[in-house]
Amino acid sequence: MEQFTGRVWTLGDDIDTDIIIPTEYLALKTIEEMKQYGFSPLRPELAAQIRPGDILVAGKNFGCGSSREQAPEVIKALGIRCVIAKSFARIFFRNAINNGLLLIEQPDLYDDMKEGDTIAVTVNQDVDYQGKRYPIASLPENLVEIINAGGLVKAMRRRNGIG
Amino acid sequence: MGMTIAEKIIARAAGVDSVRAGDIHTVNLDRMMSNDGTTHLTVDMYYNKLKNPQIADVKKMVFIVDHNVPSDSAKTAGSQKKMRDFAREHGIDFWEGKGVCHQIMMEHYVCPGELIFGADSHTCTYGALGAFGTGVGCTDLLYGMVTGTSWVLVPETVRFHLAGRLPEGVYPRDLMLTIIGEIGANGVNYQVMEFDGEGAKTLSVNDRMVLCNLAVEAGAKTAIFEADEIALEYLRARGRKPKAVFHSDPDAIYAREYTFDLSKIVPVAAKPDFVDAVVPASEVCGVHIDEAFLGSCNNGRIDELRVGAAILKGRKVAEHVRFLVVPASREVYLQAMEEGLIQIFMESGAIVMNPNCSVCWGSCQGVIGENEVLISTGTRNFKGRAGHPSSKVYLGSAATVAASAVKGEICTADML
Amino acid sequence: MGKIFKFHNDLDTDQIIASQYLLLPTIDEMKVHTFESLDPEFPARVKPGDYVVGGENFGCGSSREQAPAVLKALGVQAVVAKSFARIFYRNAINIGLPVIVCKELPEAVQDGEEMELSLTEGIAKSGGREFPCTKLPEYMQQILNQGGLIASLNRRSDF
Amino acid sequence: MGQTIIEKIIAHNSKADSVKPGDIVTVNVDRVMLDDIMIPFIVDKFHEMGFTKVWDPDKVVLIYDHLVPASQQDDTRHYRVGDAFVKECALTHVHRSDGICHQLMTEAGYVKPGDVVFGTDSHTTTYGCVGAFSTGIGYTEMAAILGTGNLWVKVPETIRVEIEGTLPESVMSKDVILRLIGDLGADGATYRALEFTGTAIDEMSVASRMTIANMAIEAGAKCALFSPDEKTAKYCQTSLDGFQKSLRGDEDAHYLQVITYQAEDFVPVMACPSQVDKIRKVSELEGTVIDQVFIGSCTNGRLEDLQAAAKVLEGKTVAPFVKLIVTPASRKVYEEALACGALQTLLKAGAIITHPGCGLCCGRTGGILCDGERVVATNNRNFLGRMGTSKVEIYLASPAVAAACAAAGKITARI
Repeated sequence: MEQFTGRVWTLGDDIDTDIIIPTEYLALKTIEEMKQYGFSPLRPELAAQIRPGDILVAGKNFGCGSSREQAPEVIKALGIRCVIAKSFARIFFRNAINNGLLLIEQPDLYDDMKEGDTIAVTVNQDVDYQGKRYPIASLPENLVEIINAGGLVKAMRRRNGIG
Repeated sequence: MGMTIAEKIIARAAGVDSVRAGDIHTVNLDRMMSNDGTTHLTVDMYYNKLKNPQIADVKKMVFIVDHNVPSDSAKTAGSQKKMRDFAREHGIDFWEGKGVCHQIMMEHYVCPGELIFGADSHTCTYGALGAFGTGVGCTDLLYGMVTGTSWVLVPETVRFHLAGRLPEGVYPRDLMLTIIGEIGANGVNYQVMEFDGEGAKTLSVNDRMVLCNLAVEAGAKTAIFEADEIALEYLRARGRKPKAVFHSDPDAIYAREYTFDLSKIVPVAAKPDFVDAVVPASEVCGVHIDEAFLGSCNNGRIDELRVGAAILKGRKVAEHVRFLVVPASREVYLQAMEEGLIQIFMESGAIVMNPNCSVCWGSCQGVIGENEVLISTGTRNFKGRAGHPSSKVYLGSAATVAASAVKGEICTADML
Repeated sequence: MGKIFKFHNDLDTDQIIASQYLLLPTIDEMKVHTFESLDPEFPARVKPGDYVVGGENFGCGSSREQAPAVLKALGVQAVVAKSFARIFYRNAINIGLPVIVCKELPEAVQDGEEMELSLTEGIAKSGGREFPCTKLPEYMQQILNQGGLIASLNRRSDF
Repeated sequence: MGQTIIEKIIAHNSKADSVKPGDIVTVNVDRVMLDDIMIPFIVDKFHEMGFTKVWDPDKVVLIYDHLVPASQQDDTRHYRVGDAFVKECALTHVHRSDGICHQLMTEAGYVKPGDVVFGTDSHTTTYGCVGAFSTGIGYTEMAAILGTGNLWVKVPETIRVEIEGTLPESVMSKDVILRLIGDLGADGATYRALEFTGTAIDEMSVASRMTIANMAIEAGAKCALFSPDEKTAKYCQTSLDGFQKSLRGDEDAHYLQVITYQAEDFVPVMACPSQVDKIRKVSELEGTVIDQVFIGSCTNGRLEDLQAAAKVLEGKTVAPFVKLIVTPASRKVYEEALACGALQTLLKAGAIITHPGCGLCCGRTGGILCDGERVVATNNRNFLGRMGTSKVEIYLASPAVAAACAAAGKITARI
């Protein structure tokens, strides 16, 4: 079972896609140019503080709002290992999976979580926070297939007989 | 010793009997206009740089938001808010989104004989009504606002004698571009262009605005027509009275004189990147365009919209072309709606925008991208003026611009 | 002594500072975009005391006072040109940026060379040569001497 | 066992007798909508996936709307990328300056009742107004559809919303959907389909239904569905076939939840900063000073919206120092509003009327605000920073309320 640990940044309920990456920056040419503006309406300093391997923990309805796939891409480009939230908005969820960004639904962790602390994640099993274990569910099979392929682009490349 | 119209206006404003070119005088300003291009800086200086902030006469002040409207960023909005709050606090006439500043000034304020400072170079437009309007920076504007006065170096006057009448399909814009092409981008630097002759009598106030507006592109301090019956009628229709109607004396001194025969003018275009790079429009036909612009303080009035609509009627804008139509003011926009012109533009596939400066000043709405080409009725075609530094701007008449929008490349109206 | 940054004839205000930056809140935020279309490195390379040299009709175009203001904010000592466009000239003096008409110097010097300028003598020196400059009318010289129009206004007792 | 509308559409599309919530089904896509913000990313992914042609060019619609007119030089790059893709894949349905994508998809006849449609914009839920299953997806999935013509979906559970009676005169369908979002919460319908019925819904124009379907996403819904009726048929310029006529929720269908409203109970409401589900009665906010009003967007930029605003502003003027920005949803809406005089009325009142497009709603131009400013807007989102800095306060309202606020210079329920 895949395991990893990471430092946690906490965000609240209803973190919308305009917060994750404002429309103003959507027409920048690359995700690399965009990522510095990640979360800027809410926490302008956050993007610069995030280090590869860090984990986001949030409340309910993470990623609500627009269908902009730049949102999960920016989070991934910032080096976030996974996002754990009470619940995710639908389009964001699909987009994240398609880009190979791991999302985990967990109803209780957020309420107990303190920013800056470290957690240990065992995929499809649980999250360990200061010795307390928070169970997490397995992903549906069709999504596992996409993730195992390394995201939708790679799955399509395989379908088309390349890469 | 005789004086020109410009000299008489300055003498009146200076409270002296006569002035001569080269004199420096302190003058009372009749009115001052400031737009969102610089007013935020003026306001900052007012609060932070003045020992005794005060306004000599708020009734002389007009603030107009026209350059970036509606706002394109929080910083723009912040600068405009500063201006709006200042106007509200001090009781200054404030216009926002109602049109390009010079058009609003002409529709609502300018009177013959006035000396007007505007924090915009195209303030020279007001000469169409026999006023002395000239562009200044925000420091001059602030000084004027605080003291009600300013200093002027009396400019020499250059006389442009207009003969004959423009042929069908040739417009005042072709005439003025031709003049600038001939005398050069600094051909009348520090000087006043005075237009007279029987050709001048064939021109409406709208036409005169087209000429005066572009005077700064030849370096002029201002341009001026005598306030004749045509000008006074324009004024009467708007319920205003002249401050003073001046005529140039027969023995007034002119630095130079030119004569232009209007009947000889042909459709012209200014090539990138200078307003004086003027050639017959036929020479640039065939140049591929990405965008066409009909509007601006130079060419966004009902006359030009009529010319454009007549060409667009029953035709479609070329698929790859963005054709921006931007009425110069709300009054123009409403009239164009009532005359059915806007409907024609919309049916043709044009982009009809709210009255503003649009792509003429290269920020906000309608800017062009890398290597793109624009044909424009705007005021300038400087390098990168309309957007990306690698983009190109050609200037032409409303007819040439509208025809080019249809064809997808530069062409004159007779080629459709 | 300062370094020369040389520009062409008919240099317009859009090149000095482009429209899209004019509504930024302060001159300091604008100045990093000075000459962006012609020489994007200019704001980083120019040092206080350097000179901008132009040809004919320097500063033609709009009345944007941001144009001389960004040059001054970057520490440009003076602008020397064969001739100036009217509004730029007036704006520069109003904010206390010396603008010097000198017919010969712009032809005789190259970009990157050193020069120095004596405002009181009306003489520019570069490469061992001296170039006479046109003196300002006294009225304008006074404004300049007082540090610009606002400074002169603040010295007046009636305002 | 009866079926809900969404179950009927997915079953019909996948040629199954029936489907049930939770089933994962691959659907054949009837139409896709690509917008200008996303097009460079779609094209990149499409090529990266190794596709060389679009499965069916006739089923692809490309619309430039967020970036029209261009407010930044680089915006034009999106046109160039889009135009090149049009050429490469021989696309024929392209709109470069005709208005907002969601308005055009139904207005220009690209979506019919019962269709399955995906778009690269979250408000793709709008087409449920004509009984189509439509929802927003990301650009990677869009690229995959362009290559394959299909997509997997999980059949959602359905929440049924019944509204009986007649809405008060001061209430528009915007007030209905805002109230519903407030009651459900911003994630109250996540992964679910919303289905609307009742006499008040029957009475609504297609345009009013669009407002509701458009904002379903703000409660997290996957889609929102209205049964096609004669109004729908007329709007879509079609006659309904047997399948389309069958698109009503069956009596014995399984609903996760049924929410019932009495139409007479609705009042004008607003969504307060900065959550769409923070709903208050307008009367409770009376007197709050505002700086700007925006009437437009795919939510509320249609003819009936402009007419409602014009009716309120007839003979009045916008309050001093307040800006009213009106952005019609499409070229056709603009032309109709011009023909009926609504535009002139708004212009005379002092409105700034822009070219049709997304305008301020997408937060790139069209009236961006700054710290400390407050705006009443008819669009769909009031998120933090959506229209400028995070210190801008956005109140969402109906066009009638928005117009009244513009005239008063403050929030008012007195329409």
